[in-house]
Amino acid sequence: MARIRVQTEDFDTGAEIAALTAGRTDIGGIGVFIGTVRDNPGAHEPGSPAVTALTLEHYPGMTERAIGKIIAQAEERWPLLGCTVIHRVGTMWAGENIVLVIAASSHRQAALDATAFLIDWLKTKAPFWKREDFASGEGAWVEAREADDAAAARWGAA
Amino acid sequence: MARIRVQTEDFDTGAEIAALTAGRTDIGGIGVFIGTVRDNPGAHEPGSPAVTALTLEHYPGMTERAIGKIIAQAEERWPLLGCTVIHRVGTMWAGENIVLVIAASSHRQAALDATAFLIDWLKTKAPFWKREDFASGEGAWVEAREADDAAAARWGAA
Amino acid sequence: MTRPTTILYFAWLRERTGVAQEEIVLPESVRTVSALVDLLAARGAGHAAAFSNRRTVRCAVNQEFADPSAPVGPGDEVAFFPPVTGG
Amino acid sequence: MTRPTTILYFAWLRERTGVAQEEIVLPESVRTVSALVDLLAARGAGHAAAFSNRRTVRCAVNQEFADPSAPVGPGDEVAFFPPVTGG
Repeated sequence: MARIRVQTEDFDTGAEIAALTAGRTDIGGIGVFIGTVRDNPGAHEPGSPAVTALTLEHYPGMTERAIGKIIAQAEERWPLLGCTVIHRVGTMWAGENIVLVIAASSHRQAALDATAFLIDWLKTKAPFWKREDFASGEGAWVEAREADDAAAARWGAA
Repeated sequence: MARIRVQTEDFDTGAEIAALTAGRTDIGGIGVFIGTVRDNPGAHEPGSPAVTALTLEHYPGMTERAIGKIIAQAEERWPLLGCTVIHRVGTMWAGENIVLVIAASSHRQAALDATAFLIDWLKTKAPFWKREDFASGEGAWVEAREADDAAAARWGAA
Repeated sequence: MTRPTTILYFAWLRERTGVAQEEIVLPESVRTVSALVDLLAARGAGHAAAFSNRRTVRCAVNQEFADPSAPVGPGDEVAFFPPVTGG
Repeated sequence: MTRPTTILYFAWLRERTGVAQEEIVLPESVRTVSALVDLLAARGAGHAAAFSNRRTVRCAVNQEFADPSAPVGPGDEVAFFPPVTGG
Protein backbone atom coordinates (compact mmCIF):
# COMPACT_ATOMS: atom_id res chain seq x y z
CA MET A 1 0.00 0.00 0.00
CA ALA A 2 2.81 2.39 0.84
CA ARG A 3 5.09 3.55 -1.97
CA ILE A 4 8.64 4.48 -1.00
CA ARG A 5 11.18 5.81 -3.47
CA VAL A 6 14.62 7.37 -3.13
CA GLN A 7 15.69 8.73 -6.49
CA THR A 8 17.80 11.38 -8.21
CA GLU A 9 15.15 12.34 -10.79
CA ASP A 10 12.29 14.73 -10.12
CA PHE A 11 8.79 13.46 -9.31
CA ASP A 12 5.40 14.33 -10.79
CA THR A 13 3.07 15.18 -7.91
CA GLY A 14 -0.11 14.99 -9.98
CA ALA A 15 0.85 11.57 -11.37
CA GLU A 16 1.71 10.28 -7.88
CA ILE A 17 -1.65 11.42 -6.47
CA ALA A 18 -3.42 9.80 -9.44
CA ALA A 19 -1.51 6.54 -8.93
CA LEU A 20 -2.48 6.45 -5.25
CA THR A 21 -6.16 7.20 -5.79
CA ALA A 22 -6.93 5.59 -9.18
CA GLY A 23 -10.16 3.59 -9.13
CA ARG A 24 -10.76 4.14 -5.44
CA THR A 25 -13.99 5.45 -3.97
CA ASP A 26 -13.19 4.97 -0.28
CA ILE A 27 -10.86 7.97 0.00
CA GLY A 28 -12.35 11.22 1.31
CA GLY A 29 -9.24 13.30 1.90
CA ILE A 30 -5.70 13.44 0.54
CA GLY A 31 -2.96 15.39 2.30
CA VAL A 32 0.17 16.32 0.37
CA PHE A 33 3.42 18.02 1.33
CA ILE A 34 6.12 19.03 -1.13
CA GLY A 35 9.47 20.30 0.08
CA THR A 36 11.40 22.49 -2.36
CA VAL A 37 14.87 24.06 -2.57
CA ARG A 38 14.64 27.63 -1.33
CA ASP A 39 17.10 30.29 -2.46
CA ASN A 40 16.57 32.69 0.36
CA PRO A 41 19.37 34.97 1.50
CA GLY A 42 18.89 35.83 5.13
CA ALA A 43 16.56 32.93 5.77
CA HIS A 44 18.79 31.63 8.53
CA GLU A 45 20.49 34.84 9.58
CA PRO A 46 21.03 38.32 8.13
CA GLY A 47 23.80 38.39 5.55
CA SER A 48 23.94 34.63 5.03
CA PRO A 49 24.87 33.67 1.48
CA ALA A 50 22.27 32.82 -1.15
CA VAL A 51 21.76 29.10 -1.71
CA THR A 52 21.87 28.08 -5.37
CA ALA A 53 21.67 24.33 -4.93
CA LEU A 54 21.38 21.58 -2.36
CA THR A 55 23.18 18.25 -2.46
CA LEU A 56 21.37 15.46 -0.64
CA GLU A 57 23.36 12.46 0.55
CA HIS A 58 21.73 9.39 2.09
CA TYR A 59 22.47 5.95 3.52
CA PRO A 60 21.28 3.47 0.87
CA GLY A 61 19.45 0.57 2.47
CA MET A 62 18.90 2.21 5.83
CA THR A 63 16.99 5.06 4.17
CA GLU A 64 14.27 2.81 2.79
CA ARG A 65 14.07 0.88 6.07
CA ALA A 66 13.77 4.08 8.09
CA ILE A 67 11.05 5.48 5.81
CA GLY A 68 9.22 2.16 5.99
CA LYS A 69 9.25 2.32 9.79
CA ILE A 70 8.00 5.93 9.79
CA ILE A 71 5.12 4.95 7.51
CA ALA A 72 4.33 1.93 9.70
CA GLN A 73 4.09 4.31 12.68
CA ALA A 74 1.72 6.57 10.74
CA GLU A 75 -0.41 3.58 9.77
CA GLU A 76 -0.68 2.57 13.43
CA ARG A 77 -1.81 6.05 14.40
CA TRP A 78 -4.26 6.86 11.60
CA PRO A 79 -6.55 4.77 9.37
CA LEU A 80 -4.62 5.44 6.16
CA LEU A 81 -5.82 4.15 2.80
CA GLY A 82 -2.58 4.90 0.98
CA CYS A 83 0.70 6.62 1.48
CA THR A 84 3.57 7.76 -0.76
CA VAL A 85 7.00 9.06 0.23
CA ILE A 86 9.49 10.09 -2.47
CA HIS A 87 12.77 11.68 -1.45
CA ARG A 88 15.30 12.90 -3.99
CA VAL A 89 19.06 12.61 -3.55
CA GLY A 90 21.91 14.25 -5.44
CA THR A 91 22.10 17.90 -6.46
CA MET A 92 18.96 20.02 -6.78
CA TRP A 93 18.74 23.67 -7.83
CA ALA A 94 16.72 26.45 -6.23
CA GLY A 95 13.04 25.97 -7.01
CA GLU A 96 13.33 22.20 -7.52
CA ASN A 97 11.40 19.55 -5.59
CA ILE A 98 13.15 17.67 -2.77
CA VAL A 99 10.52 15.53 -1.10
CA LEU A 100 6.92 14.44 -1.62
CA VAL A 101 4.59 13.04 1.05
CA ILE A 102 1.04 11.92 0.28
CA ALA A 103 -1.39 10.42 2.83
CA ALA A 104 -4.93 9.37 1.96
CA SER A 105 -7.71 8.52 4.38
CA SER A 106 -11.48 8.42 4.49
CA HIS A 107 -11.43 11.59 6.61
CA ARG A 108 -9.51 14.81 6.18
CA GLN A 109 -8.13 15.14 9.68
CA ALA A 110 -6.35 11.79 9.50
CA ALA A 111 -4.94 12.65 6.05
CA LEU A 112 -3.66 16.05 7.18
CA ASP A 113 -2.26 14.86 10.50
CA ALA A 114 -0.51 11.88 8.89
CA THR A 115 1.03 14.16 6.25
CA ALA A 116 2.44 16.49 8.91
CA PHE A 117 3.66 13.52 10.99
CA LEU A 118 5.41 11.91 8.01
CA ILE A 119 7.36 15.01 7.03
CA ASP A 120 8.22 15.87 10.67
CA TRP A 121 9.56 12.36 11.25
CA LEU A 122 11.33 12.17 7.88
CA LYS A 123 13.25 15.27 8.90
CA THR A 124 14.51 13.72 12.14
CA LYS A 125 14.53 9.93 11.65
CA ALA A 126 15.55 9.23 8.04
CA PRO A 127 19.28 9.23 7.14
CA PHE A 128 19.53 12.13 4.71
CA TRP A 129 22.05 14.95 4.89
CA LYS A 130 21.82 18.30 3.10
CA ARG A 131 24.75 20.32 1.86
CA GLU A 132 24.05 23.87 0.75
CA ASP A 133 25.97 24.98 -2.32
CA PHE A 134 26.52 28.75 -2.29
CA ALA A 135 26.74 31.09 -5.26
CA SER A 136 30.38 31.67 -4.24
CA GLY A 137 31.18 28.05 -5.08
CA GLU A 138 31.56 27.09 -1.44
CA GLY A 139 29.35 24.67 0.40
CA ALA A 140 28.35 23.79 3.93
CA TRP A 141 26.55 20.87 5.55
CA VAL A 142 23.24 22.00 6.98
CA GLU A 143 23.06 21.68 10.75
CA ALA A 144 20.07 19.94 12.30
CA ARG A 145 17.52 22.38 13.65
CA GLU A 146 16.15 22.07 17.15
CA ALA A 147 12.82 23.21 15.74
CA ASP A 148 12.71 20.00 13.67
CA ASP A 149 13.32 17.87 16.75
CA ALA A 150 10.59 19.78 18.57
CA ALA A 151 8.19 19.29 15.63
CA ALA A 152 8.83 15.55 15.66
CA ALA A 153 8.65 15.35 19.46
CA ARG A 154 5.10 16.73 19.57
CA TRP A 155 3.90 13.45 18.06
CA GLY A 156 5.18 11.54 21.11
CA ALA A 157 7.70 8.74 21.43
CA ALA A 158 8.50 6.33 18.63
CA MET B 1 -1.49 36.12 -5.12
CA ALA B 2 -4.45 34.04 -4.03
CA ARG B 3 -6.35 32.11 -6.67
CA ILE B 4 -10.01 31.39 -5.97
CA ARG B 5 -12.23 29.42 -8.32
CA VAL B 6 -15.71 27.94 -8.02
CA GLN B 7 -16.37 25.70 -10.99
CA THR B 8 -18.29 22.65 -12.20
CA GLU B 9 -15.35 21.07 -14.05
CA ASP B 10 -12.64 19.00 -12.37
CA PHE B 11 -9.25 20.49 -11.50
CA ASP B 12 -5.71 19.31 -12.23
CA THR B 13 -3.80 19.32 -8.94
CA GLY B 14 -0.37 19.01 -10.55
CA ALA B 15 -1.07 21.90 -12.92
CA GLU B 16 -2.35 24.08 -10.07
CA ILE B 17 0.76 23.43 -7.98
CA ALA B 18 2.94 24.21 -11.01
CA ALA B 19 1.05 27.46 -11.66
CA LEU B 20 1.53 28.56 -8.06
CA THR B 21 5.24 27.77 -7.89
CA ALA B 22 6.48 28.40 -11.46
CA GLY B 23 9.70 30.40 -11.54
CA ARG B 24 9.80 30.89 -7.77
CA THR B 25 12.80 30.10 -5.61
CA ASP B 26 11.52 31.53 -2.31
CA ILE B 27 9.12 28.67 -1.54
CA GLY B 28 10.36 25.93 0.79
CA GLY B 29 7.17 24.01 1.51
CA ILE B 30 3.84 23.46 -0.21
CA GLY B 31 0.84 22.02 1.63
CA VAL B 32 -2.02 20.53 -0.36
CA PHE B 33 -5.40 19.10 0.59
CA ILE B 34 -7.76 17.41 -1.84
CA GLY B 35 -11.28 16.46 -0.76
CA THR B 36 -12.91 13.66 -2.75
CA VAL B 37 -16.34 12.03 -2.97
CA ARG B 38 -16.32 8.95 -0.81
CA ASP B 39 -18.67 6.03 -1.47
CA ASN B 40 -18.55 4.49 1.92
CA PRO B 41 -21.51 2.53 3.25
CA GLY B 42 -21.52 2.69 7.01
CA ALA B 43 -19.23 5.67 7.18
CA HIS B 44 -21.76 7.65 9.18
CA GLU B 45 -23.67 4.81 10.82
CA PRO B 46 -24.09 1.08 10.28
CA GLY B 47 -26.55 0.29 7.51
CA SER B 48 -26.51 3.77 5.98
CA PRO B 49 -26.96 3.68 2.20
CA ALA B 50 -24.02 3.87 -0.21
CA VAL B 51 -23.38 7.31 -1.67
CA THR B 52 -23.00 7.28 -5.45
CA ALA B 53 -22.79 11.02 -6.04
CA LEU B 54 -22.80 14.38 -4.29
CA THR B 55 -24.50 17.52 -5.53
CA LEU B 56 -22.90 20.73 -4.32
CA GLU B 57 -24.96 23.91 -4.27
CA HIS B 58 -23.49 27.31 -3.43
CA TYR B 59 -24.34 30.99 -3.10
CA PRO B 60 -22.76 32.69 -6.12
CA GLY B 61 -21.10 35.93 -5.16
CA MET B 62 -21.02 35.28 -1.43
CA THR B 63 -18.97 32.11 -1.99
CA GLU B 64 -16.05 33.94 -3.57
CA ARG B 65 -16.22 36.70 -0.93
CA ALA B 66 -16.27 34.18 1.90
CA ILE B 67 -13.30 32.26 0.47
CA GLY B 68 -11.44 35.53 -0.02
CA LYS B 69 -11.97 36.41 3.64
CA ILE B 70 -10.81 32.96 4.78
CA ILE B 71 -7.64 33.32 2.71
CA ALA B 72 -7.08 36.85 4.10
CA GLN B 73 -7.28 35.38 7.61
CA ALA B 74 -4.73 32.71 6.69
CA GLU B 75 -2.42 35.36 5.23
CA GLU B 76 -2.61 37.33 8.47
CA ARG B 77 -1.69 34.25 10.50
CA TRP B 78 1.10 32.77 8.37
CA PRO B 79 3.69 34.21 5.96
CA LEU B 80 2.20 32.66 2.84
CA LEU B 81 3.83 33.02 -0.56
CA GLY B 82 0.85 31.73 -2.52
CA CYS B 83 -2.50 30.16 -2.00
CA THR B 84 -5.08 28.41 -4.21
CA VAL B 85 -8.64 27.35 -3.36
CA ILE B 86 -10.77 25.60 -5.97
CA HIS B 87 -14.19 24.28 -5.00
CA ARG B 88 -16.38 22.38 -7.42
CA VAL B 89 -20.17 22.71 -7.57
CA GLY B 90 -22.79 20.57 -9.31
CA THR B 91 -22.90 16.78 -9.31
CA MET B 92 -19.79 14.71 -8.61
CA TRP B 93 -19.50 10.93 -8.60
CA ALA B 94 -17.76 8.72 -6.06
CA GLY B 95 -14.00 9.03 -6.46
CA GLU B 96 -14.14 12.51 -8.00
CA ASN B 97 -12.43 15.61 -6.63
CA ILE B 98 -14.50 18.16 -4.68
CA VAL B 99 -12.08 20.72 -3.32
CA LEU B 100 -8.41 21.69 -3.64
CA VAL B 101 -6.43 23.78 -1.18
CA ILE B 102 -2.79 24.74 -1.75
CA ALA B 103 -0.69 26.91 0.58
CA ALA B 104 2.96 27.74 -0.07
CA SER B 105 5.42 29.28 2.37
CA SER B 106 9.14 29.46 2.94
CA HIS B 107 8.75 27.00 5.83
CA ARG B 108 6.86 23.75 6.03
CA GLN B 109 5.02 24.34 9.28
CA ALA B 110 3.33 27.48 7.96
CA ALA B 111 2.38 25.71 4.72
CA LEU B 112 0.90 22.71 6.56
CA ASP B 113 -0.90 24.74 9.22
CA ALA B 114 -2.37 27.13 6.66
CA THR B 115 -3.58 24.19 4.55
CA ALA B 116 -5.38 22.67 7.54
CA PHE B 117 -6.81 26.06 8.56
CA LEU B 118 -8.12 26.77 5.06
CA ILE B 119 -9.98 23.48 4.70
CA ASP B 120 -11.32 23.63 8.29
CA TRP B 121 -12.67 27.14 7.71
CA LEU B 122 -13.97 26.36 4.23
CA LYS B 123 -16.08 23.63 5.78
CA THR B 124 -17.72 25.99 8.28
CA LYS B 125 -17.60 29.49 6.78
CA ALA B 126 -18.13 29.17 3.01
CA PRO B 127 -21.70 28.87 1.68
CA PHE B 128 -21.70 25.41 0.10
CA TRP B 129 -24.29 22.70 0.72
CA LYS B 130 -23.89 19.03 -0.04
CA ARG B 131 -26.68 16.68 -1.05
CA GLU B 132 -25.89 12.97 -1.06
CA ASP B 133 -27.41 11.03 -3.94
CA PHE B 134 -28.01 7.40 -2.94
CA ALA B 135 -27.88 4.34 -5.16
CA SER B 136 -31.62 3.95 -4.50
CA GLY B 137 -32.26 7.20 -6.40
CA GLU B 138 -33.10 9.11 -3.23
CA GLY B 139 -31.11 12.00 -1.86
CA ALA B 140 -30.58 13.84 1.39
CA TRP B 141 -28.95 17.11 2.36
CA VAL B 142 -25.87 16.48 4.46
CA GLU B 143 -26.17 17.80 8.00
CA ALA B 144 -23.39 19.94 9.39
CA ARG B 145 -21.08 18.01 11.68
CA GLU B 146 -20.16 19.27 15.12
CA ALA B 147 -16.69 17.84 14.52
CA ASP B 148 -16.25 20.38 11.69
CA ASP B 149 -17.21 23.26 13.98
CA ALA B 150 -14.77 21.95 16.57
CA ALA B 151 -12.01 21.67 13.97
CA ALA B 152 -12.57 25.28 12.89
CA ALA B 153 -12.88 26.51 16.48
CA ARG B 154 -9.40 25.26 17.42
CA TRP B 155 -7.96 28.04 15.25
CA GLY B 156 -9.60 30.67 17.47
CA ALA B 157 -12.08 33.42 16.70
CA ALA B 158 -12.47 34.98 13.25
CA MET C 1 -41.55 54.38 -3.74
CA THR C 2 -39.90 51.91 -1.34
CA ARG C 3 -37.32 49.59 -2.84
CA PRO C 4 -37.94 45.87 -2.36
CA THR C 5 -35.72 43.52 -0.36
CA THR C 6 -34.37 40.48 -2.19
CA ILE C 7 -34.80 37.16 -0.38
CA LEU C 8 -32.74 34.11 -1.46
CA TYR C 9 -33.21 30.50 -0.34
CA PHE C 10 -30.66 27.69 -0.64
CA ALA C 11 -30.61 23.90 -0.21
CA TRP C 12 -33.62 22.54 1.70
CA LEU C 13 -34.95 26.03 2.43
CA ARG C 14 -35.31 26.49 -1.32
CA GLU C 15 -36.94 23.09 -1.65
CA ARG C 16 -39.43 23.73 1.17
CA THR C 17 -40.40 27.27 0.16
CA GLY C 18 -40.48 26.23 -3.50
CA VAL C 19 -38.70 29.44 -4.55
CA ALA C 20 -35.05 30.36 -5.02
CA GLN C 21 -35.60 34.13 -4.93
CA GLU C 22 -38.39 36.57 -4.16
CA GLU C 23 -38.66 40.35 -3.89
CA ILE C 24 -40.59 41.76 -0.94
CA VAL C 25 -41.39 45.35 0.07
CA LEU C 26 -40.84 45.23 3.82
CA PRO C 27 -43.42 46.84 6.09
CA GLU C 28 -41.81 49.47 8.30
CA SER C 29 -42.21 47.20 11.33
CA VAL C 30 -39.75 44.70 9.82
CA ARG C 31 -36.19 45.94 10.29
CA THR C 32 -34.35 42.87 11.68
CA VAL C 33 -33.58 39.37 10.39
CA SER C 34 -35.74 37.96 13.18
CA ALA C 35 -38.78 40.07 12.24
CA LEU C 36 -38.23 39.20 8.57
CA VAL C 37 -38.32 35.48 9.42
CA ASP C 38 -41.65 36.02 11.23
CA LEU C 39 -42.99 37.73 8.11
CA LEU C 40 -41.71 35.06 5.71
CA ALA C 41 -42.89 32.11 7.85
CA ALA C 42 -46.45 33.46 7.50
CA ARG C 43 -46.41 33.44 3.68
CA GLY C 44 -47.68 29.86 3.35
CA ALA C 45 -47.26 26.25 4.33
CA GLY C 46 -43.96 25.81 2.45
CA HIS C 47 -42.43 28.87 4.04
CA ALA C 48 -43.73 27.81 7.46
CA ALA C 49 -42.07 24.40 6.99
CA ALA C 50 -38.80 26.02 5.93
CA PHE C 51 -38.65 28.12 9.08
CA SER C 52 -40.21 25.58 11.46
CA ASN C 53 -36.91 25.00 13.28
CA ARG C 54 -35.10 28.32 13.27
CA ARG C 55 -32.04 26.91 15.02
CA THR C 56 -31.20 25.06 11.82
CA VAL C 57 -31.50 28.19 9.63
CA ARG C 58 -28.57 30.48 8.91
CA CYS C 59 -28.78 33.95 7.39
CA ALA C 60 -26.58 36.30 5.37
CA VAL C 61 -27.36 39.98 4.75
CA ASN C 62 -25.62 41.41 1.70
CA GLN C 63 -23.47 38.28 1.53
CA GLU C 64 -22.18 38.49 5.11
CA PHE C 65 -23.28 36.05 7.83
CA ALA C 66 -25.88 37.77 10.03
CA ASP C 67 -27.46 37.10 13.44
CA PRO C 68 -31.25 37.24 14.08
CA SER C 69 -30.78 40.72 15.54
CA ALA C 70 -28.97 42.07 12.45
CA PRO C 71 -30.67 44.97 10.64
CA VAL C 72 -32.38 44.50 7.25
CA GLY C 73 -34.02 47.08 5.03
CA PRO C 74 -35.02 48.11 1.52
CA GLY C 75 -32.49 47.15 -1.15
CA ASP C 76 -30.77 44.50 0.98
CA GLU C 77 -30.04 40.98 -0.26
CA VAL C 78 -31.04 38.55 2.49
CA ALA C 79 -30.26 34.84 2.14
CA PHE C 80 -31.51 31.90 4.23
CA PHE C 81 -29.80 28.52 4.21
CA PRO C 82 -28.84 25.53 6.38
CA PRO C 83 -25.49 25.33 8.19
CA VAL C 84 -22.84 25.03 5.48
CA THR C 85 -21.44 21.60 4.52
CA GLY C 86 -18.90 22.17 1.75
CA GLY C 87 -15.25 21.26 1.60
CA MET D 1 39.31 -16.34 11.48
CA THR D 2 37.35 -13.36 12.91
CA ARG D 3 35.02 -11.60 10.51
CA PRO D 4 35.63 -7.87 10.03
CA THR D 5 33.20 -5.12 11.03
CA THR D 6 32.16 -2.71 8.27
CA ILE D 7 32.39 0.98 9.15
CA LEU D 8 30.54 3.57 7.03
CA TYR D 9 30.90 7.36 7.17
CA PHE D 10 28.47 9.93 5.80
CA ALA D 11 28.42 13.70 5.16
CA TRP D 12 31.19 15.57 7.00
CA LEU D 13 32.33 12.45 8.81
CA ARG D 14 33.17 10.98 5.41
CA GLU D 15 34.90 14.21 4.38
CA ARG D 16 37.00 14.43 7.55
CA THR D 17 38.01 10.75 7.69
CA GLY D 18 38.60 10.75 3.94
CA VAL D 19 36.93 7.35 3.58
CA ALA D 20 33.36 6.26 2.91
CA GLN D 21 33.82 2.69 4.09
CA GLU D 22 36.44 0.60 5.86
CA GLU D 23 36.64 -2.96 7.17
CA ILE D 24 38.14 -3.47 10.61
CA VAL D 25 38.74 -6.61 12.66
CA LEU D 26 37.74 -5.53 16.14
CA PRO D 27 39.95 -6.40 19.09
CA GLU D 28 38.04 -8.37 21.68
CA SER D 29 38.06 -5.34 23.99
CA VAL D 30 35.86 -3.40 21.55
CA ARG D 31 32.28 -4.55 21.90
CA THR D 32 30.29 -1.25 22.14
CA VAL D 33 29.76 1.75 19.86
CA SER D 34 31.54 3.91 22.42
CA ALA D 35 34.64 1.69 22.48
CA LEU D 36 34.58 1.53 18.68
CA VAL D 37 34.63 5.34 18.49
CA ASP D 38 37.70 5.38 20.79
CA LEU D 39 39.41 2.91 18.47
CA LEU D 40 38.49 4.80 15.28
CA ALA D 41 39.43 8.24 16.66
CA ALA D 42 42.99 6.93 17.17
CA ARG D 43 43.43 5.91 13.53
CA GLY D 44 44.78 9.29 12.40
CA ALA D 45 44.29 13.02 12.28
CA GLY D 46 41.27 12.87 9.96
CA HIS D 47 39.51 10.32 12.10
CA ALA D 48 40.37 12.29 15.24
CA ALA D 49 38.83 15.40 13.67
CA ALA D 50 35.71 13.49 12.65
CA PHE D 51 35.11 12.32 16.21
CA SER D 52 36.39 15.45 18.00
CA ASN D 53 32.89 16.42 19.15
CA ARG D 54 31.05 13.19 19.80
CA ARG D 55 27.80 14.95 20.69
CA THR D 56 27.40 15.84 17.00
CA VAL D 57 27.95 12.25 15.82
CA ARG D 58 25.10 9.78 15.38
CA CYS D 59 25.45 6.02 14.90
CA ALA D 60 23.51 3.18 13.33
CA VAL D 61 24.30 -0.51 13.86
CA ASN D 62 22.97 -2.75 11.10
CA GLN D 63 20.88 0.19 9.80
CA GLU D 64 19.14 0.92 13.11
CA PHE D 65 19.93 4.01 15.18
CA ALA D 66 22.19 3.01 18.09
CA ASP D 67 23.32 4.62 21.36
CA PRO D 68 26.99 4.74 22.47
CA SER D 69 26.29 1.76 24.77
CA ALA D 70 24.86 -0.39 21.95
CA PRO D 71 26.75 -3.65 21.25
CA VAL D 72 28.88 -4.07 18.11
CA GLY D 73 30.75 -7.11 16.91
CA PRO D 74 32.22 -9.03 13.97
CA GLY D 75 30.05 -8.90 10.84
CA ASP D 76 28.11 -5.81 11.92
CA GLU D 77 27.61 -2.78 9.68
CA VAL D 78 28.26 0.34 11.77
CA ALA D 79 27.61 3.80 10.32
CA PHE D 80 28.61 7.21 11.68
CA PHE D 81 26.96 10.43 10.52
CA PRO D 82 25.78 13.88 11.65
CA PRO D 83 22.22 14.48 12.89
CA VAL D 84 19.96 13.99 9.88
CA THR D 85 18.76 16.97 7.85
CA GLY D 86 16.60 15.62 5.04
CA GLY D 87 13.02 16.40 4.16
